[in-house]
Amino acid sequence: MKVSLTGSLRSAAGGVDSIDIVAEDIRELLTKVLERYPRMEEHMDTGIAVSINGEIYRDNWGEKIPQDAEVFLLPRLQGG
Amino acid sequence: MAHDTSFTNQDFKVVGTRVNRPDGVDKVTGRAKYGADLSAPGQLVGLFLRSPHAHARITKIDTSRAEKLSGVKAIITSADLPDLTGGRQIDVLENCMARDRALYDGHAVAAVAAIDQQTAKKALKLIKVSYEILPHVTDVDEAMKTSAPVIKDNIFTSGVDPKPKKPSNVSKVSEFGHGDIEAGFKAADVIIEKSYKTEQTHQGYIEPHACLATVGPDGAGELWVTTQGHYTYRTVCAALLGMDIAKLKVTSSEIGGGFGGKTHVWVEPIALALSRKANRPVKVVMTRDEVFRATGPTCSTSMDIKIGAKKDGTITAASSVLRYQNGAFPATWAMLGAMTSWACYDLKNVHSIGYDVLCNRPKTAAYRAPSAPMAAFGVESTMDLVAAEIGMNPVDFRIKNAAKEGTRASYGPTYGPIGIGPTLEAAKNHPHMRAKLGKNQGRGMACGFWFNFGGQTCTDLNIGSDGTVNLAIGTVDVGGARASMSLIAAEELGIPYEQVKAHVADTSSLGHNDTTEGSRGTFSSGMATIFAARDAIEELRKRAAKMWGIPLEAVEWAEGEARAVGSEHGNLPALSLADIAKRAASTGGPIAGHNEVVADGAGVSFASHICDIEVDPETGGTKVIRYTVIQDAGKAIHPDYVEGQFQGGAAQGIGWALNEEYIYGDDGRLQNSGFLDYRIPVCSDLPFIDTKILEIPNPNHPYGVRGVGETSIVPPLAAIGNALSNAAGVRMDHVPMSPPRILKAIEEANG
Amino acid sequence: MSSVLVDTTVNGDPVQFACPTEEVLMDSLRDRVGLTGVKEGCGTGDCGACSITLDGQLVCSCLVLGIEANGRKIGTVEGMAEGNALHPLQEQFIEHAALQCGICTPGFLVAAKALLDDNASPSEEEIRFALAGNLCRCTGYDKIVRAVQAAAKQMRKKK
Amino acid sequence: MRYEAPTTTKEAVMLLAKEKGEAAVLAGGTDLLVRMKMGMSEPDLIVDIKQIPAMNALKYSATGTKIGAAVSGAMLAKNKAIKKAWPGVVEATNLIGSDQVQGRCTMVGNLCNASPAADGVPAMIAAGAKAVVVGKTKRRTVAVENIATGPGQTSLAKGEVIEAITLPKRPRNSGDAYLRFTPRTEMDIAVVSAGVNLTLVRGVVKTARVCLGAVAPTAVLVPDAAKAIIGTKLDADALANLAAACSSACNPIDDKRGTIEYRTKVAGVLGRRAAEIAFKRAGGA
Repeated sequence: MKVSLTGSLRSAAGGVDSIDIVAEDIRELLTKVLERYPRMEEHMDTGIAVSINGEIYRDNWGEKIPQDAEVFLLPRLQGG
Repeated sequence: MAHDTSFTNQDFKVVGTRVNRPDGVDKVTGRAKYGADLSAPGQLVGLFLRSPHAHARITKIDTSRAEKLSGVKAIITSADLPDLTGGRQIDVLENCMARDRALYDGHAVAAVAAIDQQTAKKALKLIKVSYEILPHVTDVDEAMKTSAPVIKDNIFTSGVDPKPKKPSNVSKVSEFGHGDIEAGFKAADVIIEKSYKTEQTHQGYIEPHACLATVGPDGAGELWVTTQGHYTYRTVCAALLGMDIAKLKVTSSEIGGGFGGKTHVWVEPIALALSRKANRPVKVVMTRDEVFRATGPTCSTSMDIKIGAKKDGTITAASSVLRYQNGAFPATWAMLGAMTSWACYDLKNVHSIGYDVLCNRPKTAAYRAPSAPMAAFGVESTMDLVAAEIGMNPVDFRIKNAAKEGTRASYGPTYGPIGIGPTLEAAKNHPHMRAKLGKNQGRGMACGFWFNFGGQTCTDLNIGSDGTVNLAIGTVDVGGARASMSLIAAEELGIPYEQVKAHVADTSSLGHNDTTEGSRGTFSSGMATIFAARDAIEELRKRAAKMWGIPLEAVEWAEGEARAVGSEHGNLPALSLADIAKRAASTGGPIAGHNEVVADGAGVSFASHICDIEVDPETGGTKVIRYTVIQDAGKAIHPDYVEGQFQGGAAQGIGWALNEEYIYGDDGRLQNSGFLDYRIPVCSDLPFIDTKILEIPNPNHPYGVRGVGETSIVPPLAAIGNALSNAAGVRMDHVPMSPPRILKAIEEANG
Repeated sequence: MSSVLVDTTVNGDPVQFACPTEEVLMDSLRDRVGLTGVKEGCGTGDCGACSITLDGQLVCSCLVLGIEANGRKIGTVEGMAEGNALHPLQEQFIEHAALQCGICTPGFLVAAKALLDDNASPSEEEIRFALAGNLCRCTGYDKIVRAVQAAAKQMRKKK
Repeated sequence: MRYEAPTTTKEAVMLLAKEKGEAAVLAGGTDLLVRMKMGMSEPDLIVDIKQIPAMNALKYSATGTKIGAAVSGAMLAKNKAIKKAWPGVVEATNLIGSDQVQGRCTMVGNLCNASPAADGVPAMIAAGAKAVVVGKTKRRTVAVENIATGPGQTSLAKGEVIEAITLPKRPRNSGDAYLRFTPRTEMDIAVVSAGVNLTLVRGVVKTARVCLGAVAPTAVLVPDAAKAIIGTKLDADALANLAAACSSACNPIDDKRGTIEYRTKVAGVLGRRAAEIAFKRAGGA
């Protein structure tokens, strides 16, 4: 499964704009990303959002990721 | 119980009607209680001493004379506030009370609680602070220079590889985009590149921050406070002060405006600390001067925008370089600017980069669609320039390039059904577009985008023994949420709106709710309310089945009553909500519905604004003559309040565009910390603001709700800039487009 | 600190309070008389949230000393309804959704009443200029102006 | 802080003269109470002059007009005779702040606050207004342009108060006007302003006074601007000369409200526009 990286997350993965990871849900995805790229931790601390087929999840670890899904890791959003 | 969040396209009976708000009578009679309106016996007055310097080392704070003043009950400095968060929230703590250094004009250095205002004022004068003044920087471009004073020596630019070894005022670099922009620009017939600046603005809520804090020797406390997120305030205050979350009860007062500015704590932890030290209730009400100097305005910015297009109007490449001044603490506003800047358009080759930059100005906070209005000013101004260059109508140019379902957003993911195209078509066909213009008048339009989001939410729905319904929500009512949630509960239960009474629960009465930000209130609490009501209906069916002594499957809920169905039981007379509620004690006890949810899948939102402006070419004076807001709201639960959000956001954007700005002197001090010289629009400055609500359903919400509150502030800066350009023949690149700047541009254009 | 006794009339009722000489009437009304419908937005006369009438004259109570109220008649938002009947302005503000956060509402109501008491059928422009001393940050003033127009119409019908 | 509300001007003067600490006169309080709120002023004594009958005088007559120091903008606005004779003076005072502020603010307070941007002052100076100054031993009459000496500074001696403003006899075919530029339509401080007062004889400007605000440490009377239109029917050349005279009389500063360049340019524009209004009001065509 291709996971696209955006913003400052790319530098934490050594500058690549996507990575290949097999994960069934958001929890597994984030765990594996962190295992592979320890520098992601500072971003995990401030928050990461996961976009699955265009829908942005901020908190929901249990959300399933279909295998053919378009997956993005995004910085967490703030609003007014 | 798991609930389906998908949009079902149901018909509505009460949702979408313009009912009167439940807090209306309290608000028109003066009964409604805001942050400063609650008092406690024996309460003390809390006041703050603030740094007059933009940047200074604090070498000594001598409070001894103030402590001796009769009537002074507690004094707090950073010495009383060790970092208990393990460094995780040190920035928040340091902003609430300066530690070794004052980082901006207005930074708190000490606080006093005394028996009355006069005594507290006297005590502040008796506190002696020794400062060693340091060089300061308040301009974003200056702060990025290598010669600039480094504001924080523990900030190393993140988002660059390899990790830098020297500290910098650039706290973060964020890049977004896809395609090959170099190739894109090569393929362009026309390239326009232009730089812009926007000045810092404040949310300008009319109610200053205010709270009443009480902490006892047992470590339990209460906080009455004006806030957008009382649960967040509880979590943060407890962490900073080493209190147990469960022992701090935070009650959200009526909130007199927030717009993002009441998402962070400012004086509240210190009010609690003063109370704990004095063992008396402490009331803190910020002055307007303090609000401007020491709360969380939004960023000033500087940016470079570049667009390349074919003669047929196809954009071949677009790029933005955004520099956002974040105040004295790191934030990620430029990142958001970089994410939003190109979101309206379908672009093959796009790139944006955001630099988040520290300056000696107050910590910045969210302000309604934070970061998006500034980037949109640059992008949408440049869009008009390109349209003019290729000789295309600016609306048609935007329509040609508008993002649609399936477009890859400039910030990454692929869009589902979205409303930018429809808002543009609606703008093109709006009578406003064809209205005649007078002398010195011009028309402009611009588009805007905001994400919207959801988050943690929970709602309680309790049915009284007479069948009336109490709804406890945990998102603060900033724009009519109690009315909207009551409409939703009434819709689900099939009862009249008047039968529901909603209130915002305190932190001890309901589970955690995220702050009301990101236009999430109606989306998230709406979702939780729908599900809570559906759970209650399940329970009501069970009770009806018990009352009738028939199987649950034979009971259905419709139009506010339980109906027995099927050939066997179909002749039983229906049981109303009240009938069932009356018998609750005998059928299993209180009847309630409850829902906890992480509301994800908020729908992105787009708007197109049209503005007519008149310019006095001899003075640069401006007057907005006509203004129209067209926005996709998803389902509008209460159209009055949706319109109100559209109009309010537009008005704030107009103020930002024309006159509002933080003005710093060379000494780094804020010169206009009041409503006289920080010029928010007054009633006579504005016309009626026309609105058009588009309802393109969000597929991820049962009713199709998207989120409404923020997008309306995004287009006005550029809409006004574009209108001005058509009225006066000058392209403004510096916001606010104030009369001196406009006149200067006109004179330069005339040679 | 020297306190003085102030003997005044608030919304038709006799009221006495003691306050320091430098205290402004807004604080006296809020903290000593308990009328927190008088709101503080700026304390410098720039926002109108603390609007009251003093002997029938519209003023910002943050720009009046408490002691100046001695022997005078004060009107606040709390005195606008007659018994349980809301004033037409109050009704129309609710009806037209002319309030969001509501912090500016009491000031707007007091100012709008002063306008309509003086001018039963103001034009839109007259309404906008008469209310220019009251800041609202939520509504863009649109629904406020419409509510005042509707209230004026309702009041003219009654007469 | 002591608060006194005397009932005669003499009493007020004695209180102010005797006070050893900081003493302040309270009329409308729209500047004083703001300064107190901001911690910029902490008077030991406040003398409220609103109970003094002479300070509440408000009288128009053919030979001269008197406006007491305690007369609020709202009270002034209700006096039809004064408004008819001196529309520029009245509209200038009525531009100060909101309706709420109008309920309190006074012409004399506006004058004594000595802000270079005071709206009431250029119109008063253009009108040839005089201040009745009462001191411990004597009363004197002072031209309004000689009251303010700099930002926040006046020529009044300790113990002196202004009891009233007088406006001169109004000849036939006279008109005055005041214009200011503010970014907002209301609730704003003049970035630059101009007051013009003129009298016509047979359609020709016979006498004129032009005064600018917010372009120098005090309001400035611009005799050259008056000269530019005296003897004319306010033709385009005369107006251009007036505008040029206004601009060259400016000695402004750059500040948060405007730039030197902006004020200099717009002073001419407003002077010209105010002259046109005054001319029309005087019956000129």
